[in-house]
Amino acid sequence: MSILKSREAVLALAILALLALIASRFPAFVTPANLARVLTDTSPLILLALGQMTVILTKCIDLSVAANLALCGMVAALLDGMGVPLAVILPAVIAMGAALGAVNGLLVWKLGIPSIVVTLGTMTIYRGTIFLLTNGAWINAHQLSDTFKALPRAEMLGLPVMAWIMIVAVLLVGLAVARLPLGRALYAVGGNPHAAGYAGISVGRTQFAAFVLAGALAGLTGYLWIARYAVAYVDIAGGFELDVVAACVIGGIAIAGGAGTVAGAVMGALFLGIIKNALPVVGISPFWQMAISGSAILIAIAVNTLARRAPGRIILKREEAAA
Amino acid sequence: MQPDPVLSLRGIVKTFPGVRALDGVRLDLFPGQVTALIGENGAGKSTIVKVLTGIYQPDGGQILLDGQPVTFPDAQSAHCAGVTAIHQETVLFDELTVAENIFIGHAPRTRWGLIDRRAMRARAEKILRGIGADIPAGAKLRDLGIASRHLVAIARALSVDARVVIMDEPTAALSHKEIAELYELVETLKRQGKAILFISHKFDEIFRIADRWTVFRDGTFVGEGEMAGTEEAELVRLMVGRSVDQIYPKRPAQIGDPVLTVAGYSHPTEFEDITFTLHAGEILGFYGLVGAGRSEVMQALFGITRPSKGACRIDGQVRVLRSTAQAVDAGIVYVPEDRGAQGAVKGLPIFQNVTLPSLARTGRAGFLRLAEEFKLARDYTQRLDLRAASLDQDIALLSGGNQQKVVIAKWLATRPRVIILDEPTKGIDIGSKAAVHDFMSELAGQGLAVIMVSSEIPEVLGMSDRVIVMREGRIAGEFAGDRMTPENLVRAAVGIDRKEAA
Amino acid sequence: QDEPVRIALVAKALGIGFFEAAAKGAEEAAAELGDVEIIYTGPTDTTAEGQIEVLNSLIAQRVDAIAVSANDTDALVPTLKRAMDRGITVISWDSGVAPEGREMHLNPSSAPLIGNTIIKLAADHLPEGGQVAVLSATSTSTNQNTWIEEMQKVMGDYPNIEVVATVYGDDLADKSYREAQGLMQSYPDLDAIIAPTSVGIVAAAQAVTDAGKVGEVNVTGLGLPSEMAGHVKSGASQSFAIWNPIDLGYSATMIAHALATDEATAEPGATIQIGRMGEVTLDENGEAAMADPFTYDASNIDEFSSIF
Amino acid sequence: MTATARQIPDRLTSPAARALKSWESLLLVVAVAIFLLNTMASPYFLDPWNLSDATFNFTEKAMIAFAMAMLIVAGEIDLSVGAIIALASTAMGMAMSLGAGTPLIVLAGLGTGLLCGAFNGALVAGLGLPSIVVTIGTMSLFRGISYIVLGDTAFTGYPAGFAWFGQGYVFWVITVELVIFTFAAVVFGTLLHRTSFGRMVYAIGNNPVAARFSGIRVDRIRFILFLLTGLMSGVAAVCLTSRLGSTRPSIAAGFELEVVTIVVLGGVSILGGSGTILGVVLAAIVMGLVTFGLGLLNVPGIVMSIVVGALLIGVIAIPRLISKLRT
Ligand SMILES: Nc1ncnc2c1ncn2[C@@H]1O[C@H](COP(=O)(O)OP(=O)(O)OP(=O)(O)O)[C@@H](O)[C@H]1O
Ligand SMILES: Nc1ncnc2c1ncn2[C@@H]1O[C@H](COP(=O)(O)OP(=O)(O)OP(=O)(O)O)[C@@H](O)[C@H]1O
Ligand SMILES: [Mg+2]
Ligand SMILES: [Mg+2]
Repeated sequence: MSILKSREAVLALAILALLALIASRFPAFVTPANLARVLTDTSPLILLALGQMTVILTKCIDLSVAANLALCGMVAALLDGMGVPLAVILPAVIAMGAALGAVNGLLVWKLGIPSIVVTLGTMTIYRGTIFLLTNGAWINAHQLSDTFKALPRAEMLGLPVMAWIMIVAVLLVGLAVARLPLGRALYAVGGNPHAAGYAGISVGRTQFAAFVLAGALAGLTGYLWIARYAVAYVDIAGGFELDVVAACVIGGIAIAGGAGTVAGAVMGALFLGIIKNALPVVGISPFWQMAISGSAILIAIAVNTLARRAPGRIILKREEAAA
Repeated sequence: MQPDPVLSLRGIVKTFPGVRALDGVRLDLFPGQVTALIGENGAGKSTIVKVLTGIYQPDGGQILLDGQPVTFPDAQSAHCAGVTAIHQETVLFDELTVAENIFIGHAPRTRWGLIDRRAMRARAEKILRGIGADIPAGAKLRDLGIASRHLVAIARALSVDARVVIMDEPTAALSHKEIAELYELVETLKRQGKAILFISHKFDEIFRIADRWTVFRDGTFVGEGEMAGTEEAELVRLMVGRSVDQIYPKRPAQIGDPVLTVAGYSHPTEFEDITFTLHAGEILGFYGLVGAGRSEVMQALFGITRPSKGACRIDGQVRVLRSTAQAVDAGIVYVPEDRGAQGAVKGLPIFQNVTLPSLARTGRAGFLRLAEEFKLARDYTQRLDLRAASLDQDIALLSGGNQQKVVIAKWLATRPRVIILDEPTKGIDIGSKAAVHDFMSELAGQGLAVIMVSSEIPEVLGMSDRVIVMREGRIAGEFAGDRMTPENLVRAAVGIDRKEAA
Repeated sequence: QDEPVRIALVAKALGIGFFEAAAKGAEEAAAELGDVEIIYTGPTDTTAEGQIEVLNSLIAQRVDAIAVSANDTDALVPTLKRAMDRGITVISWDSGVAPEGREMHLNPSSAPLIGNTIIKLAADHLPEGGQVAVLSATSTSTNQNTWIEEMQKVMGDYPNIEVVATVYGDDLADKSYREAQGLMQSYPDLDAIIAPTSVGIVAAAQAVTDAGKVGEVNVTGLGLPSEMAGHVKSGASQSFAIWNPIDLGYSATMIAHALATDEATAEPGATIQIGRMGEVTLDENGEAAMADPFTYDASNIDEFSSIF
Repeated sequence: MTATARQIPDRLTSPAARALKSWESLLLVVAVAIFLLNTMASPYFLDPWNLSDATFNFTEKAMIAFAMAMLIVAGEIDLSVGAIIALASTAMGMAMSLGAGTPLIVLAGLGTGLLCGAFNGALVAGLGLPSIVVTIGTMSLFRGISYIVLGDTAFTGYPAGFAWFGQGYVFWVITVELVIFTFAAVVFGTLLHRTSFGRMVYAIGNNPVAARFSGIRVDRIRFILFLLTGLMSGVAAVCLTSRLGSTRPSIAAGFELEVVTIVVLGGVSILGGSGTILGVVLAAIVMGLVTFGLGLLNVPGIVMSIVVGALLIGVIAIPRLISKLRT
C-alpha cells in the first residue's frame, strides 16, 4: 500500500507496463541486447535530466543545457581535430560545461535574474557561439579520430561505456544528493528559500552549485553525443532542453522546486527514452510520434500533480480512532 | 547580585532602504535568566534576532560575547558561537526528514565528508525525547501536524550546544497545552544556565516566565529592568509612548434580527454538523485550540472550501457559496488569519488592495476610474487610522499591523452584512490591538454581524456577546452570559467533560 | 554599368557541406563572369520562416538575382513573387519552389534519373533480391519526396527488391541514427538502407557500423564523398551517388546572371548557356536538369573526397 | 476615533516622473539608438518599403506576445503557441480543402486557436496543473495532431482573397498585419491597464491566494487568459498562413521562445505581477529592428540570435549591476 504511494514505484510500474505493451506487439524489443541499446540511447537524456533535476529542485530551470551540450561537443570535436589526446579533451569539456553553467549560476546568484530569463538568453548565445567557432561547418565522422569515436561504444560487461558512464554519474549524483550537505541544501533551498537563509544555507550559492553541476554533466554529454553520432554541427540536440524538462516532470520532480528524487528523474528519462525508441520500432507512423509523446507527458503531469495534492489536514477523527 | 552578561549588544544600527529598523540599541542577556524583549509591531525585535543569528549584518555597533567583540558573518558562525533561535517564521522544510530538519546546516559528518545519517538520527531522537516529543526522527516533515512541527523547530534550536536561546513569539501559534509545555522547557533551560531572550506580545506570559525586560520603541532602546516590581502599565507606557487604558472596549450593542443561519455544515475530513445563528449587531466569538477547525469552517462560509452537506441562509434566503465572489455578493467577507499569504496582495499599492473586491463599484462598465478608487481607499483607510506615506505605496512596505488595517478596510468598503475576523489581533501589538477592538465594537454598533475567531481567552471573553467553542471539527459548546467563563471555555475546548465521563 | 551584378545564393541552411561546396562553385562562376558579387546566405535551420526573413533582407538590399534552394515548395512563393515584382530575378536550384514563385528551376539532375539511380545502387549489390528501406530527410522536403516517388515508379524493373519502409530522420544526425537503428531492429532481414540525403546516409552508415552489420546491410543513396569516404572504406557503404555540388552552384549562378542581365529569358524551350557545363534547356514547367548523378565507390572515392 | 485620522496623500511621485524612470523609457532609448545605428550601417534601411517588409519580422510574434504578456503577468506561461499556430493553420487548410471560403477559413483558424487555449486553460485552471509543463506537453500534442493530419503533405491553394491578411496593404506601405498588430496593442493595452479585468490579472500575478481571498474568480480569469492566448495564436496563424500561402506541420517552429523573449525584453516580470503592454510593443520593435538591421548586413540568423540573447540578459543585468556597484 505504502509502496504504491511512492511516485517512483508508480513510475516503475508504468515503465514495466509500457514495456509489456511494446513486447506484445514486438517481442524483440525486450531482449536484453535491445534493452541495453535503449539504455545506451537514453543515456544523454538521463545525464542531462540528473543535472536539470538538481536545478529544478532549487526552484530554477536551465533551458541552456542542450546548447551547452552542443557547444562543448563541438569544442571536443575541434580539440580532437587539433590532435589533443582524449585524456585531455574529456576533463576539458567537463570543465568547460561547468564554466558555462557557472555563467548561468552567477547571473542568477549575483544579479538575481530569474533563471528562465538567464538561460533563455545563454541558450541562444551558447548555440550562436558554435556557429562563430566553425562558421557553421559540420565536423564529420572522417574528421574525428578513431579513439575519440571509440570510447562511448567500447563494450564492458555487455554494456557500452556510454551507459556505464551514465550509471556511474547516476550513482555519484544520487550519493551527493542524499548524503552531502549540499545535496540536502538543494531541497531546503527549493522547499523554503526564506527559511534556508535562516538555516545558514545560501540560496544563491546552492543554485549556483546546481547550475555548475548541470553544466558539467552537459559538457560530459556533449563529448559522448558527438562521439556516439560521429558528427558535430550547430544544431546538435536542438530543442533537447524541453525533452529534459519533460523527463524530470514525468519523473515527479516538482517544477516549483524542493521535491523529487534521482530515481524519479532517471525513470522519467527512461520512460521518454523507451517511448522514443519504441515508436519507430513497433511500426507506428512517424507522424503519430509527436502527438503520442505529448499525450504521455500530459498524462504523467496530471497523475503526478494530482497524486501530490495535499489530502487535507483531517481534523475530524474517525470515531473508532477516537475511542 | 547580577552575573556578567553572556551576550551584550551595544549601539547596534541596522537600516533597510527607507527604514532605520534599529538605531543604536543595546541589549544584555544573562546566564540562567529569561530576558523579555517588548515592543510594538515594527519596533525592531525580529531584526535584532536576525542580527544576533548572523542573518543580517549590522551597519554599526558591537556584539560582545563574554565581553569579547565578535561578528557573525552568517548563520553558521552564530551557531558555532552557541547562539540559537526559534524564529518568528518557520524555518522548516517539508521534503526533509525530522532529523534533517533539526540538523540542516550542521549535520554530523563521516570521515568521507558525507552526512552521518545514523549519528544524526540518534542525536535527533535524543533531543526530541529530551523535550518530551514523541516524533519519529525518520518521518518526513510534511507528514507532521502543526504542533509536532513546532516541536521540531524547538528541537532544532536545541540541537546546538547553545549558550543563548532566542524565542521570537514562540507561542503565537500554540494552544495553551503546548504553551504550558514550552514554559517547562524554558525552566529547564534556565536551570542549565542558558541565557534566554523571549519575545512576546502577551503580557501574561511575559510576567509568568521572564526575569528581566528590555523595551524597544521604533528601533530605539527605551529601557530595561527587573521583572519583579514592574507594573504592566509601566511597560505598556514605555512601549507605546502613551498609556493604553481600556483594552477591551466592548460597548453594549443593539442585537437585531438573525442575519446568518448555518445549519448542519459538514466537510468529509475537516468539520461536521456546524449549526449556529448570527444576529445583526452581535459579536460571536469562536474559541478553540489551534487546529480545532475554526478557520476551516470560516473558509467554507466564505466559499473557499466547499461543504459536503448543510445549508446557509442570509437574511432568510438560502445562498449557495461556491466561490469567494459569491460570498462577497451575498455580503459575507473574511479577514484571514494568514495576513502575508491570504490577506495582502503584496506588489500592489494600498489603494488597489482596498478596491480589489469593489472594482465593480468604483469602475464603470468594466473600466477603471482611478479617482473613485482613491476616494474609496482614502475614506476607509483613514477611518482605520492607517499609517502610510501615500496611498500608492506598495502594501508590502507597511508593518504587519498596518497591513491588517488595509485588509479590513478592503472588506468594509464592500459594505458587508457579515464580517468574519480570523485571529484579528494575532501578532499585533497592544496599541493596535486596542484600535482593532475599538473598531469591532463600532462596527457591531452600526448593525454589522461580526464573527471573531480567537485563541486568546481574554479577548474572546472581552469582546464577544456569545461564544461557540470548537473541538476537533465539531461544536463543543455554546456559552453566553454567566456561563461565559474561562473554565467553561477551556473545558469544552480540550474535552475534559468527555474524559471525566469515560 | 559600374555596379556589380549582385547574386544571392540562398542555402537551405548554413553550414551544410553540400551548400558550402555549391557556394564555392558560385564564386568560381563569379570570377569567370567578372563584375559579379555573390552573397551566400541562408537561415540557421531548415525552416521556411527563417528563409523568408533572409529573403526579405535580400529584397531590401535590391540584389539583382536570388537563387534559392527551398525549404518549402509553397511557403516561399509569396515572398519570392514580391521579389520578382520588385524586379529581382528569382530562380530555384536543388530543392525547387512552385512555378509561380520563380522564373526557372535548376534540377541537379532529372528526378526520374535520380529515382532510378538510388534504387539501382541498392539493387546492384543484391543480385538475389531482398528488403530495402528508405531513410529520408524531413517529411516536407520537396526533392526527397520527388525522388522517392520516382523510385517507386520504377520498382517494377526490380521485381525481387521490396521496399519495406520509409522513415524520416529530419536531416538531424541523431534522429537519423535512431531511425536507422529502428529499421534494423524492425526488419532483421534488411539488406539495404537508401538514404537520399547527405545527413541521413552518414548517420545510417554509422548506425550500421555500430550495430556490427557491416556487410549485412548496405547503406547507399546520395552523399558527399568527403563525408562518406570512411564508410566506403569500412564497407558500410558499397557505393553511393551524387552530382557535383560545385557544378550545381556554378550553374545556378551562371543561369541567374544570364537572366538578370537579360542575356536569356526563362520560357519553356529556352536554352541557357552555363559556361563550362555547357547548356540547359527548360521544359514546359520551366525546369532544367544539370547533369547525371555520378556514382562513387571504393575505386574512385579518394580522388573526390578531398574536393567536396 | 476619527478624531485622530490623518490625511494620507494619494501619491508622492507623479505618474509622469515615474514614467521617465521606467523600463519603457529605457527601451525607447534602445530602440532609437538601434534605429540610428541601422540608418548609418546600411543605405537600404531608410526606405519605407523596406521598413514595411521589416515589420513582418515581428508582427505575428508580437500579436501573441500581447496575450502572452497578460498570461505572464498573471504568473502563468504558454509554451504551446507555436504548436497552436500549426494546428490552427492545419484546420484552416482542412476547411479550405472542404471548399470553405475565406471567412470560414479564418473562422476555422480562430476557432481552433480558441479550442487549444481552452484545452490548456482547462488543464491549468481546471485541474490546477503547472502551466509550464502542461504547455510543454500540449506543444507536442497540438503539433503532433498537425503531423497526423498532414503527414508529409501540405495544404496549398488558399483562395486569392485569403492572401490579404498576410500579404495585403491597407494604405501605401501599411500592411494589414501592421494594422492588426496596432489594433491588438491598443485592445490589450486597454484591457490590461484600464479595466477591472486587468487589475485582477495583476492581483493574481502578485499573490494568487490573496486574490482568491479577495473575491476574485482566479481560475476563471486564468482560463480566459489562456483562451485569449489561444485566440491570438489563431490570429497569428491566419496571418502567417496567409503570408506563406500554404500549411505544413512544421510551420511556426520555435515561435514560443521568441514570443517569450519579446515579452521578457518588454519588462514583464517572468515571475508575474508586473509589466506593461507598451513595453512589449517597444520590445517587439527593438527585436524587429535588430534582426532586420543585421539581416541587411547579411549577418547569419544565428549571430542575430546571439545579439538578441545578449540584449535580453544585458538589458536586465546592466541596471542591476549598476545598482549593485553603487552600494
Ligand atoms: N528585510 C527588510 N526590508 C525592509 N524593511 C524591513 C525588513 N525587515 C524588517 N524591516 C522593517 O524594520 C522594522 C522592524 O521590523 P521587525 O520585524 O524587527 O519588527 P518586530 O519588532 O519584530 O515586529 P513584530 O512584532 O510585528 O514581529 C519594520 O519597520 C519593518 O518594516
Ligand atoms: N497540519 C498542519 N500543517 C500545516 N499548517 C497547519 C497544520 N495545522 C494547522 N496549520 C496552520 O496553523 C494555523 C492554525 O490552524 P487552524 O487554522 O486549523 O486552526 P483553527 O482551529 O482552524 O483556528 P485558528 O485559526 O484559531 O487556529 C493555520 O495557519 C494553519 O494553516
Ligand atoms: Mg517580529
Ligand atoms: Mg485558523
